Amino acid sequence: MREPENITEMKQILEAALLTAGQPLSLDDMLKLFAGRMERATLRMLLDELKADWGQENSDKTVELVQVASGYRFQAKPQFSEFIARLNPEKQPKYSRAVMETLAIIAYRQPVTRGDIEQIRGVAVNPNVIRQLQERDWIDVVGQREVPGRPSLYATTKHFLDDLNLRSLAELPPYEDFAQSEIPLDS
Amino acid sequence: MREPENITEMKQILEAALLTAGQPLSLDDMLKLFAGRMERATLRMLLDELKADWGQENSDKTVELVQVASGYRFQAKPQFSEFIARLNPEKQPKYSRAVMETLAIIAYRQPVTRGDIEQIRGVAVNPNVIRQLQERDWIDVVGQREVPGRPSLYATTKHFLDDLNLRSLAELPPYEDFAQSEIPLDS
Amino acid sequence: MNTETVFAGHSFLSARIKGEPLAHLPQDLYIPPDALEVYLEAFEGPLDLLLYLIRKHNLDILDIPMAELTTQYMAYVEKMKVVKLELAAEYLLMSAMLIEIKSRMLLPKPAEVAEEDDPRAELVRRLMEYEAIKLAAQRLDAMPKVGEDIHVASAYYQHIVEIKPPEVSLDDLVEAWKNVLKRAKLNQHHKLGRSELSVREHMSQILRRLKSEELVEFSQLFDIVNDGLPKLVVNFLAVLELAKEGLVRITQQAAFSPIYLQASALE
Repeated sequence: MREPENITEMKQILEAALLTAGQPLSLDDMLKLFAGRMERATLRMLLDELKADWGQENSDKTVELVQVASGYRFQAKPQFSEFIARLNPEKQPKYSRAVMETLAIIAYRQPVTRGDIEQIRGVAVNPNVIRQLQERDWIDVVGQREVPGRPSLYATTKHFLDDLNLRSLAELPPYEDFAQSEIPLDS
Repeated sequence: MREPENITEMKQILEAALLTAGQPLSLDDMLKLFAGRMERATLRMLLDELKADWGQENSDKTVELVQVASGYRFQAKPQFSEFIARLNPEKQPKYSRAVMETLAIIAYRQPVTRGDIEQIRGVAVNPNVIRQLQERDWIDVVGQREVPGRPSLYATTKHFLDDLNLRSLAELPPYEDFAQSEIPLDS
Repeated sequence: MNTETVFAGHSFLSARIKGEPLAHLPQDLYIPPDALEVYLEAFEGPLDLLLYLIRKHNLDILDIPMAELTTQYMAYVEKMKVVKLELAAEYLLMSAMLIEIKSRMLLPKPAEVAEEDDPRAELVRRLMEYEAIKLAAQRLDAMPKVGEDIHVASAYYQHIVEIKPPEVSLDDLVEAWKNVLKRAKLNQHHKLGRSELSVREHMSQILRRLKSEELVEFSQLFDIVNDGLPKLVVNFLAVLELAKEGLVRITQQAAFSPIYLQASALE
């Protein structure tokens, strides 16, 4: 097998390997590139040169060579990260079943108290569930029921309708029969 | 969010994104970098510039920008491949002749059914052969032939072209190259 | 016709298979059952074997002792009944094809028969097609590939996470509601139509208004000029429902004097 002829070619091999590795390369990894025909000291010197060539101060370079715990890697300079992140928008988390069902109950049965929700779902409602929906500005308290404890009455907000692209609750699909025609009521 | 201020910055964002992608980026992917604030024509121009900046003729560059079926990617110049390969001594297992011949038939005759492949090879196709190619994402089912049993029609994928460094099927080695001398009929 | 003459002087496959030189040369399309594995590694099938014999040994595809071959094949199939019968079938099919070609060749030919009518033409076409595919496969195998010889740049970048709230579609919501009903077995009690949903929406609106205004005059709840009749009706139903559920108090000081609504809670 061919071996690099000079130090310039060695440095290029090193650079190409680091740019394509997809993970940090340790000194031992990098020595493998040269089939054991390189001294660690030489390798370190070349890495220092590469660091300088691609350093933060070279404004025309878009990646830089950095040393991390497990070795060396090229990484995009920080100012580009936010743009690159647009290629892979984080997958959005999903609401738990409890949150979705609570929201559905409030949407279909409003105004309801926490007690109503608990009765329908058959389980206690974690205050955190209500809080998540309030923070999203999808539900709010529209009054209290006049019973002992005066529990809050929850209803959905205009913002909820906007986010679900509805003009009014009447546009929510009637759950029991989507095919059944109904007399449309303007609201 | 901050947006790039000038064309130089845009080009740098593009370069950083391509150097970090690890796979080809399509034009649509790259437009996402700029949140829709870039014309396709401008993007193409910047890509041409990057191609020239990083081209094979620039001997100080160790990676080059190439176009493959699903987009653009930076890859190590061929002269460094053998060295980089030393980092991962466990090579991918070679495919059997049955797999490669099946792949060749699909590549050159697509879309084809399993029956077509068996007709050309003169032997039954082991389902495992098809599965290996599907798992590599080199082939997939593109439809069914309208004959009894409605057998699946197989074709090669963009990923196959990407992996072989090709932009389109037209870049495959021409089939005529494989036509050998006539088999004489005189007995 | 003797195969011995055809193969005289050739040593089969100068390359070794599984480290062993191949002792016997495939003189025809018969595979000795005990050597099956070796042959299967060497050849991809009868077409491949035939192609080898033709290209490497200048075998005339018809210069094969058909009667002997057939006998061999029958013995082979007998032995292979238990295992790999489908492999025997492929070779058997090939020999049947050769026999058919040969028998047609032996028939007296009309003088004017054209070259294209040669019964061997179809087999030759298949052989050449297979040969081309075989070479194409070798070529594809030799091409540089990502993961083997091509290394794609994949530098690291700082992953910035933009926290976005979960997305909820109308379908998600309806699905959740159906689940609730399934579990609560409320189907009989809560068949909601659009009209009832409108009523419940107006109930919320009225309550929301009572929260900020404390006391609202009944007639102010209705925009006689702008609201259509259906909306006025729904609004009225909402007031009745609120009263029924004890969520509002409706008061009137004297007959024909203004009617006021206030939230029950705000005494």
